[in-house]
Amino acid sequence: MGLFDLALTNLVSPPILFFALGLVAALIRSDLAVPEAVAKSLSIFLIMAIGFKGGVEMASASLSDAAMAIGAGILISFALPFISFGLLRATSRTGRVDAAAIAAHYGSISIVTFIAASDAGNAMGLAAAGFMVAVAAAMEAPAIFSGLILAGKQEGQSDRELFREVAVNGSIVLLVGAFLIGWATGETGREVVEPLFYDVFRGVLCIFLLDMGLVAGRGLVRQAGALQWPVILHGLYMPVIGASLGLFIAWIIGLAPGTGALLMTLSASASYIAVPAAMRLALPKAKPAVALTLSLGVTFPFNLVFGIPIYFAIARAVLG
Amino acid sequence: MGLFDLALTNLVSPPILFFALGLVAALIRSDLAVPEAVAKSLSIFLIMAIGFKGGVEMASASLSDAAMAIGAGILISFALPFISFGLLRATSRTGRVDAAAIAAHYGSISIVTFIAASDAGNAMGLAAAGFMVAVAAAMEAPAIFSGLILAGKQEGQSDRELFREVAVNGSIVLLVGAFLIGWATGETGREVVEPLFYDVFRGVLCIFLLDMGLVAGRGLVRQAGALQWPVILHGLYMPVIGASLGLFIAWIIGLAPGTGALLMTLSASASYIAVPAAMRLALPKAKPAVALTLSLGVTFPFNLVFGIPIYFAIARAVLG
Amino acid sequence: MGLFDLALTNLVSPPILFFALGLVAALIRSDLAVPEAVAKSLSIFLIMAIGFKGGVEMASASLSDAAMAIGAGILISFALPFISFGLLRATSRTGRVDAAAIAAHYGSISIVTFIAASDAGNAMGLAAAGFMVAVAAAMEAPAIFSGLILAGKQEGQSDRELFREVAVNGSIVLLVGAFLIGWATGETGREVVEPLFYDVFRGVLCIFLLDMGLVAGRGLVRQAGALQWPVILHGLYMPVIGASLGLFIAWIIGLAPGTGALLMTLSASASYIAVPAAMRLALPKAKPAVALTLSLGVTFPFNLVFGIPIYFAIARAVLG
Amino acid sequence: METTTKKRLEIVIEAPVLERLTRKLDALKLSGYTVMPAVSGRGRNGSWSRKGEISDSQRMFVLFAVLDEAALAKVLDEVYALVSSQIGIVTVSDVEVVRAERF
Amino acid sequence: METTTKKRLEIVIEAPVLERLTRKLDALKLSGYTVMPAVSGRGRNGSWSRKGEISDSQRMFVLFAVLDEAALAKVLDEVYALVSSQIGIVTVSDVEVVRAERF
Amino acid sequence: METTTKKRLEIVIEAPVLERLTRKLDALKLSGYTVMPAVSGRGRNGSWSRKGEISDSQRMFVLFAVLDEAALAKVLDEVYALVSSQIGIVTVSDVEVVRAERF
Ligand SMILES: Nc1ncnc2c1ncn2[C@@H]1O[C@H](COP(=O)(O)O)[C@@H](O)[C@H]1O
Ligand SMILES: Nc1ncnc2c1ncn2[C@@H]1O[C@H](COP(=O)(O)O)[C@@H](O)[C@H]1O
Ligand SMILES: Nc1ncnc2c1ncn2[C@@H]1O[C@H](COP(=O)(O)O)[C@@H](O)[C@H]1O
Ligand code: NA
Ligand code: NA
Ligand code: NA
Repeated sequence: MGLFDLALTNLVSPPILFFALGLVAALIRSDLAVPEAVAKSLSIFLIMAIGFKGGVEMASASLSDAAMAIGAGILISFALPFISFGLLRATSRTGRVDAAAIAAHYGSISIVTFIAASDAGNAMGLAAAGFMVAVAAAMEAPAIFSGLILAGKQEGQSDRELFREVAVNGSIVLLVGAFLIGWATGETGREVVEPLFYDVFRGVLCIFLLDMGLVAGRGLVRQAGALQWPVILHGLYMPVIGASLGLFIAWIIGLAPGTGALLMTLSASASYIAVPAAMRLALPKAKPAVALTLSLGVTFPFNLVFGIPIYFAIARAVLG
Repeated sequence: MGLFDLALTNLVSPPILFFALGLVAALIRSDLAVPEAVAKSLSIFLIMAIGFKGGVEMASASLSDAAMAIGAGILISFALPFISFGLLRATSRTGRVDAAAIAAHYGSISIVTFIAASDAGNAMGLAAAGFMVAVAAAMEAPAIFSGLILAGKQEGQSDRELFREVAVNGSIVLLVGAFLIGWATGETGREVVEPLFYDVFRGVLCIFLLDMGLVAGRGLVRQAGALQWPVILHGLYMPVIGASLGLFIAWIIGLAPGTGALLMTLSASASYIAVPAAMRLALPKAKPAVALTLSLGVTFPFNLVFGIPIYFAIARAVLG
Repeated sequence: MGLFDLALTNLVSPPILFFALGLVAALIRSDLAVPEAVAKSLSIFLIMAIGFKGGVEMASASLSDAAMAIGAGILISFALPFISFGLLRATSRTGRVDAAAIAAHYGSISIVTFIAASDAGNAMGLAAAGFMVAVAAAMEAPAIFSGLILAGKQEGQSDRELFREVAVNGSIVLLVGAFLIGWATGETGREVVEPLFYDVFRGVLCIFLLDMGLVAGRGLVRQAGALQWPVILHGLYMPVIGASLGLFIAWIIGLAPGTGALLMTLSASASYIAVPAAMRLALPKAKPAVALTLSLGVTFPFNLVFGIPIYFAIARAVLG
Repeated sequence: METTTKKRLEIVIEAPVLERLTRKLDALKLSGYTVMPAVSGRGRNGSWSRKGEISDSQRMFVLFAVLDEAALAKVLDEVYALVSSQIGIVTVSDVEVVRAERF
Repeated sequence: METTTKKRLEIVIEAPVLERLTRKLDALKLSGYTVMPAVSGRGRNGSWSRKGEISDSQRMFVLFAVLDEAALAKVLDEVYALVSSQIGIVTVSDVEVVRAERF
Repeated sequence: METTTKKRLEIVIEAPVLERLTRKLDALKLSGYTVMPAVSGRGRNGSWSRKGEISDSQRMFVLFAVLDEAALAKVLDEVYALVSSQIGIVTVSDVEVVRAERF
């Protein structure tokens, strides 16, 4: 199956089409909305399931590979903000603190993008190693600290408190916890949750992506004016830069295609949950709307629709 | 299976019994309640699933039949309010604006009644054509405009704005969108969502109908006094009139029994989501409680428990 | 399989591990949380499913056994508070009204503990009689009245009103209603809801227990200081006393091992939904935090993790 | 636009008692009231939070009612009699309304 | 800390009209507003409750806006024109703010 | 029923900072406070809405605390120091309470 077919298969899959439906509904200002409490719970379910599945697959994984991939992920998450910051400052009139905040978003990851990519990978028969879940968890936080370095010392800011709040962030704790539970219970545990965590999973992903489309679209509608072109472009070329760095590292440490494609996706994705909240605490002067709209309204759709199939195609060609 | 058996089978099916349980719980003033956010999300799920399934079945449908059925549906939705209005004014002391508002409810449709009917039809081996989903979507709005005509010009009312708000109504957008996605992805897409949209569907319908019973019952308890007998009767004979008109049209355009039964059900059902909201904007002087209690507390239970099996039995006899 | 293996199998099952994950997340003060609306709905779903399943199994149950077990349950629920009250007053400095309120919690039951026990029983091949669902429902309320007796007359309290509010309590109505629906529809009804009420059930239980762990843990963190040691110990030995009484009665009326283990579990469990609410109405002077923290933070985890496997092992040895 | 002064009664009350309170307000023939949810708080009885709770026994609602000064005294007596023995607080403030006869 | 007196406009409005109301407030160039959910209530149009509702047509939201006395008159006229024909109420009260220029 | 005048401090604050705020209030030994959810709003930092949001970073909560005039000055200073650098507003108004010693 060539790149074009891959892209097409990805485009006409229900999850992507429901995301598009959400986008369209928001742009035509429909009042369609998944209640917040349920949207949050769907993401909890998806994180639980993806974490658990990753853990189950650890039975057939090498711990040294896992350790190496986790190390690589931390490195990427820490490094990307410096690239993002440099490019933003060079190409746009974004202030230092705002640029640092945006940069932190691009170093960190989007767990939903990761889930969609794993799902697409399985559909293409390019399953990834279970430890990529641990890599995803490990890549959430480091970028935040790069962001703080780039912003420079802020008065009245307590880093100790911040570290704690980020480390025990709900999605990290759940992802790691579910991963360990899947690892501990293996196939026996898998049988218990198979119908919900495996069979129903993709249908739930459709509903969740419908909501993501609605939220991303509403963000775009609300902020349309606020984003200057150099910043919008940043949201489009940063994933490409991230994916390239991810590919390079995957090639160095010798990851398999499916696994490498996920590392590319993680590097290409930008945070819109953990980092925005952390930035409000660490860099209150940074305008939250810009970074969030860029990450959720520009980069997320780009990765979901175009990025993922391309990353898999390239990973297969280069790492296959 | 005779009409009586049909009715019985329908009566002792879990979805109907859970609806009855909800009704009883509300009438004995139990505090049982499905949280609003989840109730809304269940309806989103049911609409997504029913829309998607209809789309998948379009593979085996004739577009000209679809077009004709949609046209017929629009006609019925537009016509019924005039009948409802005339009868209400003739038999009760309901004011002009209130009568117009109630009439609009009866021209439009109840998507949950439609879903319950499709489910019952499948259970009886009388599956309907996929395009009935499009018919359902097409029948939601026309009645609103008949209602406005019947109410006469209201000062300070912007019809343009109203048209937009109704057209992009969440449930219409979702129903049509899911329908198109099912149509576009067909059997391949069906496999992705089968466990959730097909297997789990009927169980979710049970939970949702439990909530519908609770809401309908609470409405009755709250409004018991407010409804005069001629109005309550209206809520009982309008579905019969609607179903008859639906049957007549179905016979003219030659719909199959299962498909015709759904057209009867749509015509017999009354709106309690799209229309009430539109009436608050278009006819603020109309008392919302009366129309809503009538549609949700009288007509909905009547259709769900007695109407649906009868419509299917008659459709089979007349259109079979 | 010996007691130790049983305990181990129970400990490393996904439901228990997700509960533990929730506890840990709360203790390390993670912001992980299942939205309230969804947590409530999951409990509604679990109660619906467990009630329905019990009803379906009534086909193969003896009504006289059922009647006897229900009578026994009512007796236990009524008796336990007197034991709890006496021990509390003797061992701690808890005031009369507070002790009466706590005692009522221990006479009543925890439906989630019951659900987890049924699930564990099925996993061990020790399924219970369907009527245990009716026993669970019957055991919720009697303890409340023992509590009122123990507290002595309170001024300005209307018992009649209270009786009504407890009798139509949401979870009782739903449990009994779903039980009757399962009984009425039997195998035909079972087919309708099988994928949701049976297959997906255990996965949902995992999500729900994750939330229970979070709530129990947060309660402990908040109330840590408020609980004196004699009271904490009460939360640990009361389940043992309750289970023993349950075992004795089960032996007298000759219940099968799986059924008897559930009666032990019900007797050992303490309420944290129906009773706390009733106590706020009946004994407003009683401090709610203590009883709730004890029941949810001490007794619930004890039963879930250690109690259940032990009760089943003993029931098998004594009643087998 | 000409306005009249009314009283705004605000009650924070624990969930299990809410229905009794509203029944009492109905009996007192109040022109109306609105109930709003609260998510967390702290008082003499310690702190509480809705996070993931499945029981309503430990939560608060905020009810406010705009009413006429004349009616206040009686309402306040009755309401206070109920709330004081429960978990919650009662406050009163001044508000201006446009159509006085409505309240 | 030195404070200035402003007006707090509080509007209880039925959900279907909320968007029109906020659009009007945006047009009036208000410095800001906050919308809060209500779960149940009673008024001339009878009582309502969110319990298990799936339709938004029968619910209320509570919107409040802190604004300058000077702006009040005009805002009140426009808001009242909209709300009076709908289900809802409007009240005004005094509040103190720290940074006056913000409102 | 005889009442006493107290101050009602109302704070609209962005979610990520709520916990820091309540910790500060606890440290200030306030007699109590209540936190309520908001669903949408607009301010200098633009408009926001909860519709379908999964992140809490862009939402507001409304916290109010009834306290004694004597305590107000200090509390206002500390609270304002925190809120002013964040997204949110602070207002103060007068309320009457029945049992003065409680607040
Ligand atoms: N006097 C009042 N105090 C507080 N809220 C009120 C009052 N009157 C009406 N409301 C609220 O406004 C809604 C609509 O009021 P109405 O238009 O009178 O039916 C009611 O359902 C209440 O939620
Ligand atoms: N004048 C106002 N009246 C009521 N709420 C306001 C006002 N200004 C701001 N807010 C609320 O406080 C939030 C943050 O305000 P700001 O810091 O100005 O962006 C807004 O999103 C509103 O929810
Ligand atoms: N001073 C206060 N200001 C605002 N809310 C309060 C105050 N005191 C108590 N509350 C609220 O009322 C609830 C019960 O208060 P209490 O009866 O003192 O425990 C608390 O949990 C708070 O939500
Ligand atoms: Na990244
Ligand atoms: Na109709
Ligand atoms: Na017990």
